[in-house]
Amino acid sequence: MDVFFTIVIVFLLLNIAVGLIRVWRGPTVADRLLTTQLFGTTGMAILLVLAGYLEDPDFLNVAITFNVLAILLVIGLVKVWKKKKGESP
Amino acid sequence: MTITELFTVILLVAGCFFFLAGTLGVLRFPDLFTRLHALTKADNLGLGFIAAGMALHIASPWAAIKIFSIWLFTLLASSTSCYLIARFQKEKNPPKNRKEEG
Amino acid sequence: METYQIYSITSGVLFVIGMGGVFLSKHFIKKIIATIIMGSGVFLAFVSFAERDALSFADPVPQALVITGIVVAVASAAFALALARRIYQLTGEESFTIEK
Amino acid sequence: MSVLIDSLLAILIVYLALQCLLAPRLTQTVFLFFAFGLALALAWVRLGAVDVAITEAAIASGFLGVLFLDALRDFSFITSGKQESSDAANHSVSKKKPAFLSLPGVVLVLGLGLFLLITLEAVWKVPESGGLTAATEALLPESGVENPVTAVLLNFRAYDTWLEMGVILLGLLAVMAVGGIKIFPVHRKTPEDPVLQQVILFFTPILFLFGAFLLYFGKNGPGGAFQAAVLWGAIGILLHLGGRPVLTVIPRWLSQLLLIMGIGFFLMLGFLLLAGGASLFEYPPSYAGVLILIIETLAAISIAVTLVSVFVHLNQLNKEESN
Amino acid sequence: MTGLPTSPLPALLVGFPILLAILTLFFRPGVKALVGLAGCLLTALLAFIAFVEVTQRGTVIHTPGGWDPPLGILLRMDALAAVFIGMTALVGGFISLYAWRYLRAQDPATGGYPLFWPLWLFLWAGLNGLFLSNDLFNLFVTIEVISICAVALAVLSGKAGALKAGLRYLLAAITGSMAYLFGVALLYGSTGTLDLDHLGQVLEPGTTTTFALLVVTLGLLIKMAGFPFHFWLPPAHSNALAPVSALLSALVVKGAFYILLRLWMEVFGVGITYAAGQLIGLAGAIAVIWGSWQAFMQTSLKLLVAHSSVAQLGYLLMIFPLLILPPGVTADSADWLSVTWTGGVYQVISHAIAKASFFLSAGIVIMAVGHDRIESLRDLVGNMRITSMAIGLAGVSLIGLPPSGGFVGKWMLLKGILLSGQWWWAPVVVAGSLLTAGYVFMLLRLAFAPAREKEPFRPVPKTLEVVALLLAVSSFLIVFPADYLIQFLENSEIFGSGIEAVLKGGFYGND
Repeated sequence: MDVFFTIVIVFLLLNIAVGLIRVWRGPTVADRLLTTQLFGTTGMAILLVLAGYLEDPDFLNVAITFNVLAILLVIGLVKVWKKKKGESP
Repeated sequence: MTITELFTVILLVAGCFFFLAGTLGVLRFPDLFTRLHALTKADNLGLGFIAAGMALHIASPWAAIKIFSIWLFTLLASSTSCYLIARFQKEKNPPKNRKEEG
Repeated sequence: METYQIYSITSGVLFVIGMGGVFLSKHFIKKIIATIIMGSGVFLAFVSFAERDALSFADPVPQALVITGIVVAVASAAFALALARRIYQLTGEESFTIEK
Repeated sequence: MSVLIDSLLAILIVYLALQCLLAPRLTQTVFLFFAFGLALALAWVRLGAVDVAITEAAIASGFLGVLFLDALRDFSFITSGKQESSDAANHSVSKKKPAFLSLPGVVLVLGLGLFLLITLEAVWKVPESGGLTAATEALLPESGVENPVTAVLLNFRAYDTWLEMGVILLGLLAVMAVGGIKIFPVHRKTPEDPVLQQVILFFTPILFLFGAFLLYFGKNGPGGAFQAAVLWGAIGILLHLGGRPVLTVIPRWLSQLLLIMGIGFFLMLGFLLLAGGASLFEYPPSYAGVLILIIETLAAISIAVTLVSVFVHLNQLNKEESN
Repeated sequence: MTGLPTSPLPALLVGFPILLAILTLFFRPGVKALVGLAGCLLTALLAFIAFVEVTQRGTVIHTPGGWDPPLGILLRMDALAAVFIGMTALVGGFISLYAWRYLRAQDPATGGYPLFWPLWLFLWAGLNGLFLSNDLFNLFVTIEVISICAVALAVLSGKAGALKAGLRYLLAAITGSMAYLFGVALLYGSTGTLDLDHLGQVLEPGTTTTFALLVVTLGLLIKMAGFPFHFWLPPAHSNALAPVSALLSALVVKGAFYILLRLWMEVFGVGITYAAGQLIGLAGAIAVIWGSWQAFMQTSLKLLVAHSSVAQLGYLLMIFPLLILPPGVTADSADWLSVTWTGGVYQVISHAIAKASFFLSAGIVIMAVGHDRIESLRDLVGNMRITSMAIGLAGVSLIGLPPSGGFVGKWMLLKGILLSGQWWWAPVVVAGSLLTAGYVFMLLRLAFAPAREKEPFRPVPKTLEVVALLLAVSSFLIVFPADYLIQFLENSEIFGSGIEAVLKGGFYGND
């Protein structure tokens, strides 16, 4: 089972790495912003699998912390976006 | 291999498949909006499968609640940020179907 | 190669990247982030040694030090950010001007 | 096999750190910084440091991330959708003439490369020591808590932690010293959009409960005052962003009391112990557990209020809004 | 560390100022200054009591939490710590008095920069904590407390120039702390201890030790504005309010020097080579010449004084090469060791007092004439007798003319240089003094020169002038207890392991 989990984690990490090619190539800024998106979801998946792999459910708390604070970041982003929308054409 | 483990493996593999699909979409799709679509939908589904698999593996109700809430929160955060990125892009650079080079 | 060695090597790389970033980046925000990266390198070194010295649990002393260190680094970064924003508010400058 | 995980993760961390500093746009830098924080948290988890991972997620990535995001309202945001547009690039490493191609730049980069080699050799050759694991393990039963990290933070090295609370308070004082700040903002006149309000209302109890969970289980499992404080602080920040600046509701003396409660109680306890002939922070063993829990609770409230105040103050340092 | 008497004083020296700092937060601005001043004077009194305690009982220790090192933290007040704490109390007490009057005069509307008081009390606690700490990581926390307070105080005026200088200072300080902490991480990784005494015993020579020594020294050099890293100091010190400038150059930079001295003497016995010592000495020598020359070239009064700080800090770096025995010299014949390091400590004290007085006087002059061009000193003697006297006396102490405190410090340094046979440092000391004489006499010449145009000197509170003068006079008065102080330092068992390392020939390191 451990070997299987390891393969899954490596696969997910490779997923991120391959996804980063898009971030690197662009072409638009928004494409680059996808990093966070990619990392957010895949990172959570990795954390979940790691929690099982290391047999320690405490790791779930890390994922929850990230998650609940992600909302803070998203709302912060809304604010930034609103502000900038108001001033730039 | 017990039956639980079998299910875990199946669920995780399914999750990985969706993650792969999402990543391929991000790489191959022609413009931002389709890429966003691939990333958000496929990855969240993939996460759902992986969450289910891990909930089965850890097999404690407390952990299952946590895992479920992790999935829920990720859905919320990623859909909101997907929406924001899309809206941002739409303001700056409206979609011109399949014209942008990749 | 042991697990901890991979991360302690990474810690060295991060430390140098951060240090270079503080000197070479121009924008205030980047300089501040560079200090955080430098700090992350330092903390990674501590925690990698904690993993190496694990018995029934990983060495808690470096972990505690790192928690303290992260908080201290964040407090300094917040202060630096306040300074940077205030400078921008007053003068519109986003980086140190070339002449000292 | 697990070497593969670690190497991949390590490469990812280094790549993100580099990209973070080299990205031509500030927005990218900040977003890559979140990604960097997440990757780092994965590394902490791999190293078995759950407490550190939660702290990283909460304080370094969450709180600091929000501060950086908020700072994006200043400075140059993305002004066009095109890739290397000219205007935002003049304050970062632009494609045309990178800073590291000038002569001093070359010397600096070469010097850094050399420094990197020396660093790596030194890090590679660190001798084995055994650390303080055994010492902690032996004394853990006397500390009053079960989580060894909490035991070190709040008992064995309580003096450091107490000073650290001072540093957080100082962070706020320092931010206030920068100037340009009206003490507390008033309520916004225009209400924020309803969706945002709903999200905030939904998350407030979750943040509170999860913070309390981390605080209480910090005694036995990972988590503790600092992590809980960020989650509680997040409530205040959310409400502030939603147009409800909570700190104005509280009378001034009370908010000041909340600010200093943690460090103040800790110190008064220390002085009491000192007066009783013990050392500073030398808790009577039978009360250690209870005292640590009280200290952590008060500290978490204090730190939460401090973090909210720091955010509120920084939030006001905005060029356009002040004019 | 068993056997040494314990005392609650070390804990009080850190706890008490912080208690007062958080108390001051509750008061309205005007009252805050009074409470803050009272707190500062009480803290100074406490420091004085602690100093007397050490002279009576010898080294005292305190273990917060009751846990012995290496798991716990040890606070140790030995003669060196006591002398530094005493110095902080003396200079800090005078500066507090000055600040109380000065800030009220500068900014009557808001009650005189009310944030000054909590920040300064926190800074004081941080300094005391640093001098007392015997733990590598605790030292990091204290230097962070000090840096944040120092930068916050430096930007208190809120002007754009001060803010920019402050950000530069803060970034340099964070970089320095992180470099220091990286060294600490490697030391902990290789020895499993953070306690200085313990570390001095178990540290083995090797690549890691040498590198840790390098980054720790680098970090501390950045913090104390050692030669290649001095760039942040002049703008930060010259843009701050006068009492803050005095605090920054008299006390704050000395904190990093104190750690450097402690670490090189106590811990790094095995890692230091002769060449490393020469290198750091060279940095000091360049700082002395370059800083003095820059000071000589300045046209603004506060920048002049700030550059002079760079130079005076250079002298402190020059004691390090002397503490390392050259190859082939046995420790028995190294009779210059104690004269060198006690001379260094003496130089720290006399510079702290003289520089504080200098900055305070500069603040008075600027207050009186409204700008800080050096030309403003014209006809100072005719208008402000007390301040001109303070500038003169402080200047003489900075140059190192007898019978000032600066003379004793520099003379001891010179004696150490000549006894050690490292004669090549001697011309630097002399040249530095000559250059210092150059700019001090330039100022004095202007002070005696008749006024060119009638620039009115606005009246300045007498308290300010008296405080500056008292400090200047103290820089001469400290000559009288010099013998006693030096004996106090020499007789105490500080640097036990360091001296032992010398006796074992360990200071050669691995060559």
